[in-house]
Amino acid sequence: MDLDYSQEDQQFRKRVHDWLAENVPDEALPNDSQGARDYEVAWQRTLYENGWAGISWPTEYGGCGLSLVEQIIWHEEYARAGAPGVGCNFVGLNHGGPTLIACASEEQKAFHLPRILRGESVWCQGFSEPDAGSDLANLKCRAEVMGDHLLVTGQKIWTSYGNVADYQELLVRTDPDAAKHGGITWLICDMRSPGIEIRSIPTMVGESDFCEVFYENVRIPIENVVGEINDGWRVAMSTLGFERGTAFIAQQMRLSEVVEALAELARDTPGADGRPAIEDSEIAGKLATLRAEVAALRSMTYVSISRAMRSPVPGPEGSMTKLFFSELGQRAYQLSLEVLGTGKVERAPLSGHWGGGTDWLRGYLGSFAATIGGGTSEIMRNIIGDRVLGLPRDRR
Amino acid sequence: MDLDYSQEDQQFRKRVHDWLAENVPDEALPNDSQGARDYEVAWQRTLYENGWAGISWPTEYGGCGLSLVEQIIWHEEYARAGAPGVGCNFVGLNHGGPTLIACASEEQKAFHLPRILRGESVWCQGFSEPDAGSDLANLKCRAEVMGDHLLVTGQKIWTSYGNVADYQELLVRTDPDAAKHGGITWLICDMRSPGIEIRSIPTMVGESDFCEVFYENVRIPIENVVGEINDGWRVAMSTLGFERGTAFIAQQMRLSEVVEALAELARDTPGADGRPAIEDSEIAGKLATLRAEVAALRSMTYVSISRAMRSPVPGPEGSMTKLFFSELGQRAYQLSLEVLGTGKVERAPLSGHWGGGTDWLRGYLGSFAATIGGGTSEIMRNIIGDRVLGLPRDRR
Amino acid sequence: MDLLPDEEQQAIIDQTASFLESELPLARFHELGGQPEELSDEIWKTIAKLGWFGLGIPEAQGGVGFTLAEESLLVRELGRVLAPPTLVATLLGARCAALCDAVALRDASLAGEVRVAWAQSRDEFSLGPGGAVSGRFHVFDPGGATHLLLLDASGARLIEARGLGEARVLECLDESVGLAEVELDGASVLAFLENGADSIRARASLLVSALLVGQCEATRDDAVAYAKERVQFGKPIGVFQAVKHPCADMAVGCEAALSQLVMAALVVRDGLADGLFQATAAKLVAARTAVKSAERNVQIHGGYGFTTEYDAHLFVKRAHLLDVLAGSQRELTQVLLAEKPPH
Amino acid sequence: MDLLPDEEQQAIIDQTASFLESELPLARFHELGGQPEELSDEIWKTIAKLGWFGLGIPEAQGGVGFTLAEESLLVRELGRVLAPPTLVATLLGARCAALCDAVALRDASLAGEVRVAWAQSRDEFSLGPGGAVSGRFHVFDPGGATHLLLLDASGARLIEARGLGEARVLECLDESVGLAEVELDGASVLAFLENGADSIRARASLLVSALLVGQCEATRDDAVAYAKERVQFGKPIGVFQAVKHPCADMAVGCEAALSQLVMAALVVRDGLADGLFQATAAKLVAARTAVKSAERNVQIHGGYGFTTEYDAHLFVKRAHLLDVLAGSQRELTQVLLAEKPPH
Repeated sequence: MDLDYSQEDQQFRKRVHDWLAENVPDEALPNDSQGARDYEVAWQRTLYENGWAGISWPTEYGGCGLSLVEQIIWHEEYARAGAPGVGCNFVGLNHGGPTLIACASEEQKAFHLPRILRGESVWCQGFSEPDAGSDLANLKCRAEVMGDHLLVTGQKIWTSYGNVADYQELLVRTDPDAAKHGGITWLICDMRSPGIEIRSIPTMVGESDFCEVFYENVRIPIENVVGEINDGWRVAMSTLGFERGTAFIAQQMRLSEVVEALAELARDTPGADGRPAIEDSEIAGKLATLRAEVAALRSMTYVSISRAMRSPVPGPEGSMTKLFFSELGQRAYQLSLEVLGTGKVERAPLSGHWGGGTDWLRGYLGSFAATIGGGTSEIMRNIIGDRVLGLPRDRR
Repeated sequence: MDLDYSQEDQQFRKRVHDWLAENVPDEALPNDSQGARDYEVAWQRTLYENGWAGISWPTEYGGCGLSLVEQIIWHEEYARAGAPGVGCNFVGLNHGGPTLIACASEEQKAFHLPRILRGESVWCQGFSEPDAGSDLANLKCRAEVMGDHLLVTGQKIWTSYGNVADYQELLVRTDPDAAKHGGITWLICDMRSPGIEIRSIPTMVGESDFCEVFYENVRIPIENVVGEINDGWRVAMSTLGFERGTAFIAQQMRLSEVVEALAELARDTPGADGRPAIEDSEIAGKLATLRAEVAALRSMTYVSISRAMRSPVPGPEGSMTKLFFSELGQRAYQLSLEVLGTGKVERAPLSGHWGGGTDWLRGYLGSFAATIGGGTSEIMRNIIGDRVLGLPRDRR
Repeated sequence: MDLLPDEEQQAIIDQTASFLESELPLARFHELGGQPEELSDEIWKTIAKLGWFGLGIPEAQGGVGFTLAEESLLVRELGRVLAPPTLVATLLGARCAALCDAVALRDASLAGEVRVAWAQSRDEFSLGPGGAVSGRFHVFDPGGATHLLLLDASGARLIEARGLGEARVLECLDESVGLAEVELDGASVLAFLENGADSIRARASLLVSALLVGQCEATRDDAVAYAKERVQFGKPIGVFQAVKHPCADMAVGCEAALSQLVMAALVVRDGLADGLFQATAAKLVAARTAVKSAERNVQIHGGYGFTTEYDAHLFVKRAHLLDVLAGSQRELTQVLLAEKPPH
Repeated sequence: MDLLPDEEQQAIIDQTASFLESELPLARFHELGGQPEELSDEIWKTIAKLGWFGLGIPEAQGGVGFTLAEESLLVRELGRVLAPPTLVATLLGARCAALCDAVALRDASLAGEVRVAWAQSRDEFSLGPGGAVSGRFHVFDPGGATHLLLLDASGARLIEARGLGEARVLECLDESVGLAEVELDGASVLAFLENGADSIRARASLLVSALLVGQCEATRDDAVAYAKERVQFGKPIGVFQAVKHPCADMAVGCEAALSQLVMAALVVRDGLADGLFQATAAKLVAARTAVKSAERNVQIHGGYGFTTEYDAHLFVKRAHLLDVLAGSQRELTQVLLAEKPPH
């Protein structure tokens, strides 16, 4: 057990640090979806041009092929530098791209991977449906194979950035008679195909990056099937756990900043008796606990990465980090309302996309997504119970 | 809606108050089981001789036949007077006796009911078994009908006061082939019958009133069957909800005293900074919440009783009071450990049976029983979900 | 001793519920589109005619002659549909005017010509000569407000809402309630009902509790309905204990909060010594339950709970708003520790 | 960067676990019958020979020459079987003696001739001339103790345990640990390891965390094993989410507490600036998890959890005991807010 970094790693850290210090943009993220997309793809282009695109991708596909330790360093420095969030490039870089790398044909890879890295194509996800949320395999969006193309009809939901995406990783049911996890196919869907309609779903925070996507007889060329027809479940699962890798470090470091900002807030906000709220023992106790838990969260991630260094197959332990992280974030924002006291009713003026900063009310409202998206806390507890602890499963 | 008591009720209150003021014993409850039994039956005898035995029992069976409002008054005054807890007379007065009244033959009633009221026979319960806890109907204790008697072989557990009881309300399986809730019979078991072995189960608090009872070919006369053979489930359920009636008021008022004692403790115990613990905002906040919740608990009981005055059939709402009460009690004792701080490691010297007073550590340890005994909190939540809210049940 | 509504009371509940179902159903929030709700003059006058504002005011003083018990039941129905808090402020304002013998103001209130907005002090406010008020306030539902209601431990004050035009308009956590910041500089008080025999402070806490209790019940019902209807893994999600048990906890919370509301209403109405304690306990229990239930209801609704297409988010926002009215949790703590609980 | 044990460390874990399985299995509590556990001289000497007390002491100072990382792993195993806390006090005492060049005391400790008991100040203790200590203390595991270990923010003090004969024997919340109240009146200090470069305070917190982490894991395993084996309603209770989900929360708690323990051990060992912060965070997370998990484990065991026939009650009592050693939660709060967290 050690916390040591090799001399090469330390040099790498310096190189990352210096480059970021010089290149991180000063401009704030625009407030509108299209403006945000432009900003984010421009930043991705900059990363690409400087050799920092696809930091966990293998070099043979144009990525940086960084080791896990180098990835940690990258994400730590990235967060410290206050570099832009991955935003609309998330699915392409962290899910769609890696799936293509794992399962796609050479032609598919050759076409799509460079575009993702260069920030030329933005991807979104088309997995969830109105009746297939926690029960993802229950999906019903239908695709009929018609010779050289598939004809897709149905609906998807919770498609982040669906309104600005170029491509979608789309799960459809190609064999309605097959068992639940069978008969599913993974498609590359061009979001400009005729027959696609996109509708924003307003969230409780007041944002509209979530979309519903409706498909009516959408033609998708047969070449856009990744893997085999009816083998899409395996393809989709090939990157399971990928989201929980090193990319998670940035999110955690942001949460750590949120907690420090909360301590600041508690120093600046008068409590019930006029003294700073942080002198209130209840608030002090909760803040101290949050600080300790954020430290523990970070340690959990380093343990995960240590595991990953020994075994390339991600285990179910990632579910524990996800659950702990999301509930911790909620507790932090709940505490911010306690600190604000009666002031909690007043929203801060809107400024830029919400990035988990010090806009406490939006942060609080936004924190509800954390225990729902990417698998609800209830599903996480099932996975931990079944797969980490080996508890018996209910017959479903 | 009103809080009014009639003139008669107010006179009744005065009569109860005056009698208790004069008759509540000064002596503390002895520390040993037999001594405690002697004390409790003597007190029951005193109640009987003064016309206060079986306050909710109908007069035709020797009870006081009090109205619900009079029962409230009795229990309120009883608690305020610090009168002895019902102790080993609980099952006879509040469960076994009422079941006999509802379902037994006139001979059975004539023999047993007066003995219970006079404190001459102490009853215990024989329902739970090692494999039939939350799943009570899964009971296996076997009784074969052999002409004029039944031969019982098996085991019961969690029999409070089994070590000092004279009779037991005993559920046995008389038809192993019948469906789960069928084939069960309700018996009056003489605890001195040959073939019975009683073993105390030490609890985490250090008490030994819980017993296991083992039966090996115990002969029970056929006249001791209450109701019909194989109809015991109905008999047992006839008093379901009875425990949650007015008798509950005494327990609540005791909890209210516990919370007030806790406030006292917080005034007397120095906190981390030397000031009284109650000036710590976290402790103050929790204490205030407990006080409010104890008030709400009491209000819930009055609402229950108001419901009972309109409909004699107890609904599932009692499960809500039970759940709220038991978890509230646990929170109170958990807070006592917080108030004690590092002092929590030191037990108070043993004095008398634990009665939920200010022996905080025993109170804390004892409070674990509240969310387990009489139906675990998990079972309560199932009942509330299924029967109060009408949520769909899982196929079991 | 009876804590359940009698026939007359049940009729008030039923009539109110049926009026609200047609005039102020929860579904109206879909049309508000995240803007503050302002009741039309027409509906306001109708409400006045229904006698809501004078429900608990003695007949001799122009009211309907019922009591705090009936007011609580009515306001609980308002809570279920997240009716604008200004209705309750106006009800309290009318009482203030009536008991202070501000007859014109009282009559205007009862006639539906007055709208009172909650004013929440941002810090301690100060009193000048003649009791004039200075300080900074959050005003809720400022739209159309003619008066402000200021509550503190000393009692309730009514102030004319001139100068509100210059108020700084803010965005409220709950978008459906208007919010403005108002600076009062020696504003004169039209009526000051001292917190004495009438215990206006306890009444205000109690009526906000009633809003909260209604909301707790609506939240529970929303969660339960969704748990029955939403199917995942081939079953309605209500069969899963991870959903069923939180619903059960909401039900327990409602039972506790409602019971305490009724008890407190009777104790305050009857002028018993523990009125303030009981009303404060009602507020604390209801506010905690409302926030917790609302948060859980979002989680039960999954992704849909996070959108504005379902009602779940409304309960979260309104719960926090009501939490700060008529005594924040920290103020309640102080009252609960200072007052002697009943024995 | 690697937070998992290497081969040598795994060997220490395995050897310790196998020794404890035969010599100090959890089953031993059934024979203790609610009396304080006192280790025999024989087993104490064996433990000394195994090198536990000197594991993290440099070879030059008579120790085994491993580090705090290995000590933490060893102590975590002790935590799993609820080994007497006096073992950890003695380990810390030996370090104290070694680093203060109290050679005789060090050698006696390493040879198993010394037993150090935790002494917890009942209020602030006072220092007299020559650093002599006066004050009232709770002493844990007083049976057979030759010395007392006093910890505060300034460092660690070793005091001879004479006069303990006159101690007032108390009953401990955890019956398996002895407790006495001792009044020190100018007791002289044999060794005072100032809280400086060696950060004895962080080390003590950390090793108590290690006990707690081991205990958290044992509690989780106890709950999971019972949930797999206990059948109700025709199924192992582990299929019910009301049981499965609390088990999952215990697992998450263990993962967090163990990860933080390892991180903190390395940070303290390497003398990094955030050592005290990390060790304090480890203690807070571990103590909270230990208490919560232990309470839930009782509930999962139902009636059996309330008896002394199962182990569930042991975890509850020991969790509260360890909670007060080397920094109560309130003291930890102060440290966590005073120290700068890493960025």
